[in-house]
Amino acid sequence: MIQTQDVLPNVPNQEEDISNLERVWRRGRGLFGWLSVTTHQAIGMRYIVTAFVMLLVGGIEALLMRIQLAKPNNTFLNPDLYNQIFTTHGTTMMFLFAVPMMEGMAIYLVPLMCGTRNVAFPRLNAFGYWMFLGGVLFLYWGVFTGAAPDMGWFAYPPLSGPQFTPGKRTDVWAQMITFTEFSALCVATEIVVTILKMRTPGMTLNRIPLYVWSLLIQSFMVIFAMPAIVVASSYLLSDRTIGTHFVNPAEGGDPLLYQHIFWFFGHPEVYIIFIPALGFVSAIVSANARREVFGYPAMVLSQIANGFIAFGLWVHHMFATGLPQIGEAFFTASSMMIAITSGVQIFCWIATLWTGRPRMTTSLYFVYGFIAIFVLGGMTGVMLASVPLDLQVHDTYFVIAHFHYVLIGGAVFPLFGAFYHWFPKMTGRLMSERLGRWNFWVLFIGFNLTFFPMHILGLKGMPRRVYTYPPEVGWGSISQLATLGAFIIAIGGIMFLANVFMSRKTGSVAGNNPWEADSLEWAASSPPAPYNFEYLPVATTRTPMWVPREERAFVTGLRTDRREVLVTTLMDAEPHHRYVLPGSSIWPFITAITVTIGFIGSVFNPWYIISGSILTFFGLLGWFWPRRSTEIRDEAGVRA
Amino acid sequence: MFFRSLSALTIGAGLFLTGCQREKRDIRPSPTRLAVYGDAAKESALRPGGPINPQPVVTNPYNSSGYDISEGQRLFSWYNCNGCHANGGGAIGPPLIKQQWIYGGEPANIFDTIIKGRPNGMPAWGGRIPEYQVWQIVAYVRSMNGQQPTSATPTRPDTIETNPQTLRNRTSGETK
Amino acid sequence: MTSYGRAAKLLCFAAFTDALAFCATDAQSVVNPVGPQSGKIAGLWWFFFWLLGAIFLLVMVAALWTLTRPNRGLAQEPLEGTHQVSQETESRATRVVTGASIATVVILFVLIVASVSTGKGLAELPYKKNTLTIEVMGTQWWWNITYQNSDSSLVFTTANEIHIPTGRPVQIRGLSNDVIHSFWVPNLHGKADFIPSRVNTEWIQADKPGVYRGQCAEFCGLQHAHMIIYVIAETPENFRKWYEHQLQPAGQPSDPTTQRGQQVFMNNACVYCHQIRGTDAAGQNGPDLTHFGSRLGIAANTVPNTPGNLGGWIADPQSTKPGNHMATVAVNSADMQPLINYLESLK
Amino acid sequence: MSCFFLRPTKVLLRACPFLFSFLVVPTSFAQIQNQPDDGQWVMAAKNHASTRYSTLNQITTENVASLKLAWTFSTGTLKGQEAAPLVVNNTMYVVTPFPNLLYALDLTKPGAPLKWMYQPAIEPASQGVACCDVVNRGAAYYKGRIYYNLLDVQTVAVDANTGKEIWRTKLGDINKGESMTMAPIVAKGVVIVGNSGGEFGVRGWLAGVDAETGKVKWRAYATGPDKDVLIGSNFKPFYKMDQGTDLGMKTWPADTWKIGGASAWSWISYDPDLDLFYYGTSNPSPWNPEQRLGSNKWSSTLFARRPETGEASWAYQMNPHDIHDYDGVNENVLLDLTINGRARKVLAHPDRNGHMYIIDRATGEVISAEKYAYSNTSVAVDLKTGELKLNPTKATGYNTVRDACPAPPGSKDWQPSSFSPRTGYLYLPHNNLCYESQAVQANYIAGTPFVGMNVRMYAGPGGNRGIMSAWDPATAKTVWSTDEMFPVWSGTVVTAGDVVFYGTMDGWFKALDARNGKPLWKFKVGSGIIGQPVTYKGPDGKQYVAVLSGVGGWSGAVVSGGLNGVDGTGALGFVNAMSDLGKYTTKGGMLYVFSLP
Repeated sequence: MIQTQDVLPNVPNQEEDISNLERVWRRGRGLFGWLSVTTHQAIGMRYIVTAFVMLLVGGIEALLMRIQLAKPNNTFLNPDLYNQIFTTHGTTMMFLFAVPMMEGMAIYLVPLMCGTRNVAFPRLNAFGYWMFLGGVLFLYWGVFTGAAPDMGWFAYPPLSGPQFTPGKRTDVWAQMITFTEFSALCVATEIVVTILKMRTPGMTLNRIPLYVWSLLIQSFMVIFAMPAIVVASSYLLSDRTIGTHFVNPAEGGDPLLYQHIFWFFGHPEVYIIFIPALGFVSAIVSANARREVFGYPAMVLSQIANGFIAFGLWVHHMFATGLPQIGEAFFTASSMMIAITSGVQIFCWIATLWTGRPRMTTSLYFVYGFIAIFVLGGMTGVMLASVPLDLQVHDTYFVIAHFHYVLIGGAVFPLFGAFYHWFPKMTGRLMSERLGRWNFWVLFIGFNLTFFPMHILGLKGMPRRVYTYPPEVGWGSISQLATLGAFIIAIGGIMFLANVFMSRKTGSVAGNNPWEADSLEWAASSPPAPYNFEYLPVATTRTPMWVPREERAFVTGLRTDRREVLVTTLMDAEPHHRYVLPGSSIWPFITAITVTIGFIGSVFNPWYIISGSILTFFGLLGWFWPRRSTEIRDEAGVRA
Repeated sequence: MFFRSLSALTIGAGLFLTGCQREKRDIRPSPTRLAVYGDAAKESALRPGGPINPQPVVTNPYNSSGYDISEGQRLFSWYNCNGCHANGGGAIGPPLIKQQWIYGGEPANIFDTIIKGRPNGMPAWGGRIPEYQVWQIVAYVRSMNGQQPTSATPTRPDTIETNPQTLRNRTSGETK
Repeated sequence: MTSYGRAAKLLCFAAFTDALAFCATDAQSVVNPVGPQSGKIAGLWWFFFWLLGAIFLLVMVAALWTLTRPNRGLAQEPLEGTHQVSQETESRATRVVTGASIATVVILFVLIVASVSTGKGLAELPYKKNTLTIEVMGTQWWWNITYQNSDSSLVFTTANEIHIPTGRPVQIRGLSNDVIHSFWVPNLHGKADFIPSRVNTEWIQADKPGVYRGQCAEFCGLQHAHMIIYVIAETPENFRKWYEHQLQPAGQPSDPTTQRGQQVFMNNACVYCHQIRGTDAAGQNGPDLTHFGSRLGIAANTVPNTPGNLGGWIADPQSTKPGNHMATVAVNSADMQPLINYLESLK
Repeated sequence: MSCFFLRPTKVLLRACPFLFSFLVVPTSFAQIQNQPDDGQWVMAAKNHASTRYSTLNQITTENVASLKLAWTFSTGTLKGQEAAPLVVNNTMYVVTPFPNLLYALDLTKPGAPLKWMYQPAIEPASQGVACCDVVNRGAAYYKGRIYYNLLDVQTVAVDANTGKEIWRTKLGDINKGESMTMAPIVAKGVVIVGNSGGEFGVRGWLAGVDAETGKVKWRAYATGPDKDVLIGSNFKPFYKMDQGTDLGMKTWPADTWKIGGASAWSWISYDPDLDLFYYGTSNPSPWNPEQRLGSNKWSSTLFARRPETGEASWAYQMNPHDIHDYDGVNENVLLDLTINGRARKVLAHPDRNGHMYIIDRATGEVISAEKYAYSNTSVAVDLKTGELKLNPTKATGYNTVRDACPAPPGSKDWQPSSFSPRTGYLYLPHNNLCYESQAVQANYIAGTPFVGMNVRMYAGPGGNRGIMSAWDPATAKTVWSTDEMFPVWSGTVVTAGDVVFYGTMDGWFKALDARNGKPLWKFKVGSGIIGQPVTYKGPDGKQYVAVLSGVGGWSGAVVSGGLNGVDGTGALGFVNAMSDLGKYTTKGGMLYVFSLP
């Protein structure tokens, strides 16, 4: 018997339970087993690894662009290649790195933090990953065959339309969107259900960790925002492949309609990316300040408000299209409003650090970096919300600087912090703190060196998406500085990778809770067992891990000879019924392949929609082939 | 797991590297294109003395790239081809969407038609339009008849609906 | 120089060693306004800059303050064991956070008012008298410019270069011929997207003579980077002279070389796309060349208008501006010089 | 809008007595009824007043039902047959579309055998610059010669007896997009001809060619400085908007007038008393209005000029800055009406824009301009200023405009109307088409189309594409009308027997009662009719009716050009409205002559 949980309740048949769990949750062997996995740690890790690879690829693309822009009239890249690279960079970072990475972390951490064994729909989870992978492979198939999108990551028609982007470049992009949004919707659904229905007993709504709250909000945002982009990309795709006229003004379509729909998704997308990152920050801050985050209700409420306001300010991406003044004033106000909710959270974190006992771990370094960068990005964001200022700096390097400040500052720095924070949980070994601090400083300096000068470039009139510029405009030396910074970031990235690979082998063994953090994932072993917990820990406070060991409570009585979990009530997380989660299955993978065939084929011939659907029908037939009853209405015992 | 997914990715990426003509963009035309079109662009099916074996075939160097077909489409209106041939349906000039070609429908024939003109109103564009552009127009003209890969063919321009392929299902003008 | 300009200098000296590059060229700069529109925006910009900059510094100080020993836990309570903070500390923090939040709301309100009132200020120009209307059509990848007038005989077309009289409001009537472009001359005003099938207008005015550079700011394809426009602000007197000259058709070539050049132009595909008023060439696909010799640049100001550049451009347009729509026309070497001479003679 | 009062009591018809000594000069309404004309057909419009009214009355509303085919003649060409056959001295002259053959048929012999054929030297490439099929609208007879125009911008004079070419004058250049399709008239010994090519960016002109020698006596351009337009001190336009110097140049953006269209490709009427001839100019080039700001004078303008010098007397621009391709070329029927108790010499001009202009032909004053067909592109004509009030929601441009009516061919295109002094009605063959359009940048390449507009036409309200109607200029109202499936693209002729003849594009030659529009007779011919029917008295004293069958023209190009109906923008958007024509008719080129048994 191997005990993995730090504390175990004193129940009979412990050994049997654990060996049952080991058997029931064991993964199949070989490639088949690998493809059939449905446990959240495995799927989450696949997301994280794939998305990280995408980060590296996107980073390499960024470096290529920076080399091209390092000096005036450079010919390192031709315009065609440059356009493909910047579009792929944006697309990769937004759709294939940022969102999936946040999803991956959520899939990995949410069940642990909620004290359950898996996400609500494990097969859907696997299916979502395979769809995401399909999108990755499809886009990069395009990249390697010269069919990479080249019309910018928001693909405005008519430039992205059939007349001005020949070939399949836009189609590849649009269908990649479908893939990734499909996957995002799968994840959002299961995260929402997991959070709302599978929290461990006692974890009432006001005891949910802030990170989990952020995921709940983010997932709802995904559910509301992603359909918009699926609509937009489908408009584009059908305009291109079957000659519809959704965005053709001459036939009653409207290119501005596309922009509205796109940004109705596109703006919330930014929050979809950084709201989970705010969750990381909360988790890191509370663990390292050694107190719970100050102003829990304020934090939760401002995150929820963030989620709502995010849907009301998309038009500030379109101020230059010529809108009526009253509309502009409205969107100026709504755009600035987001600064209030974000400000409250910043203040709360500072207050937490102020009133806590900060322990300067690398992850906390990244949080401080986050605060510096993100606040600056927020300031420029307020500037962009102002119509007159936006008219000047919109679509310039100022905007590039701004959104890299909010996205790298707001999402990537917390993410690196999260890596340092949860790496021991995921691998069982601590990362090197020493290398970590170097890593932080290199990234921080590199980042600011790269992106701060871009503010100046923007003010000096440099539009974004130009593949080169003449010497007389005087952008050369600043651009060179930015390029230098980009390489420093690359060094920082390499340091991180080195740290990961070294620490996996030689890092000091972490133990279950190396940071003495407060949330439930630290109750599980590092790395967690496939079933997470032998006995689900019960949350008696908002910081269950700071409850003295002897006072902790556990759920016992769940059957261990099948993948049984406890479903609890929405508000108070009272035990409601048992539920048997499906086990490993190859069908999500097969169905993902059939859907992929339909999606990819339809780019070349609309009939593939039909044949893909038929194939998918068989895939789903296998998936939903009746099993034995999955639900047993029976109160599970809660034992103190 | 980590390495396996990584290696799966690598193997996958290798599989993708299948070439794709359609996306080729030869932005700079090659400086010279020598070809003898007179022989290949025969306009009669009668070959006194029997057919020549093997038949010399002139292929369009700008045949299957979406970019070139799209350039052809642009030039088709830039050089006012659409003034007489509309968007393929014809007006002053004969339609270009058809089965029967007056002067032959092979790429070399269409090339000849554009360069030399035809007696009943087709202007001779030779000497002014550069050869590579003529080939691009040829590619576009043939694409109207579905003689180019459809995946490389733009489905419609962003103007009012003028594309025959998408118009085909419309009412034939009887009532509207 | 305005105080904003001085501030710009200050900023760049403080932030960068390479101050020269930043401050030497300001022909395409947001913070070097030369007209009322850009002036108002620059004013707003510096207001935002100083206010938000101060707030940023404040937040940073507050964040770093947490790292100093005396402020750990405010009241120096033991945390490690309980992870609990005293009620007193908590309520002090609550007061501070609430105060900061209220301050945020107030500041944002001020910013919104400043922004909206500047926006209203920008809308004042059309109500002035004696305006000039210029239709600018964005085209992949150059600007077609038509000076409009109720008297159509004063209407003419040129390309890639707008001359405007100082002190006079100018309406830019923006159209697009293909994809979305965005007209942006930062020294004069912000952007206006030119969207196919729509007309978007922008009002500019220059108060200081000079050459102001602008370029397309909405990604529009391969040569988005080389879609440059110059706005040349002149005194009303010079502007009138220029205008009257532009109305004239191109002069007839006088010497044999330029005559030969004109012939070369007429004999090649040039006439299919370019117009030279006064000759039979009236193509509309490419820029009007009637007074080409007097313009600053070639290929939408990608390169300066010199005979050498012109030769290179005609001989191989795809090397100067890869992907552009100008045909590569085989002009033999003997004809090239006359052609260049002819085009440069079109003053 | 009825600020005037029309009474039909005194309707006068003017012919040209001194040219044809054999013509009786009708001086009053009563006399016309009593004094029959000579039963010949010497010019396309029958007479200089362009009434297309024949006093022959053998064929009446009672007996027309028994009309039978007398004989036929194949023209040997298969393009649109728009011409009117001429009948002079017992010989019939038939002009064909390209290659513009001229046949002389001997009417004295049974079956009217071919007397001679004249085959002109013509450049086949000219077919490439004929915007709307390679048609020809007929010839004119004058002093023993037949005058007509060749597609490649030549005017020829052919001996009427022998078919020998007397002179042939080249008037323009196909490489500039010019062509000629109109029927000339001869006035005071001057053959007046004009060019076509408003869709090719030509510079429109009208020329006076000496009938004797073929020398060009004058040439009046429609655009450019006053000296080119032959505007001198005697030029007195009625309205302020048409007054000023060098308007043909100043109302255009710099130098665009040189390629501004305004050709004179259709009808000319002549009033010998006033010694003025009247004609309209075509649309400005290109169609895309954004490329030619200003009122674009003198496009879509009605001109009155002197035949001997070409000097303009007045002009009235019906469609300033035309945005719908509303050419002003339609026929001008010269009438003498009594209006508000005042006898006035007027011309009736059913314009493409849907307004029936009644204009004082001495001064150019618009007396009335009511709509004779459905039109939503304009509101009304302001009689004080002469301006056409447009409907801004239907203004074309780079935006897409839908359901603008009438379509570019107008409420009525070139197809000429006729006027019967017996009924006092004008018989209008016309169109019922609406369209959608979007301007695109037009590129000028000399000798190629210069249009810049994507157009698709379709049937107007009611779903029928054509209408045949009778218009009463006295009440400014439609008296009766008949719907036709296709545009009525043929001319009409009305006789003293009160029968109106016209043909339809699906191949029916029809006779209606001139008083009430009741169908009386119809005959199915081989191909759709777009020609001008004529009636004449044969050597045997019988009244004959002749018409050319052979579909084509702009409207029929879908059949005559073998166009592909799936592309609605074909034939400048006409194909969209006509793609089913091929189900009803095929190409043809046949003359049909009818008589009572």
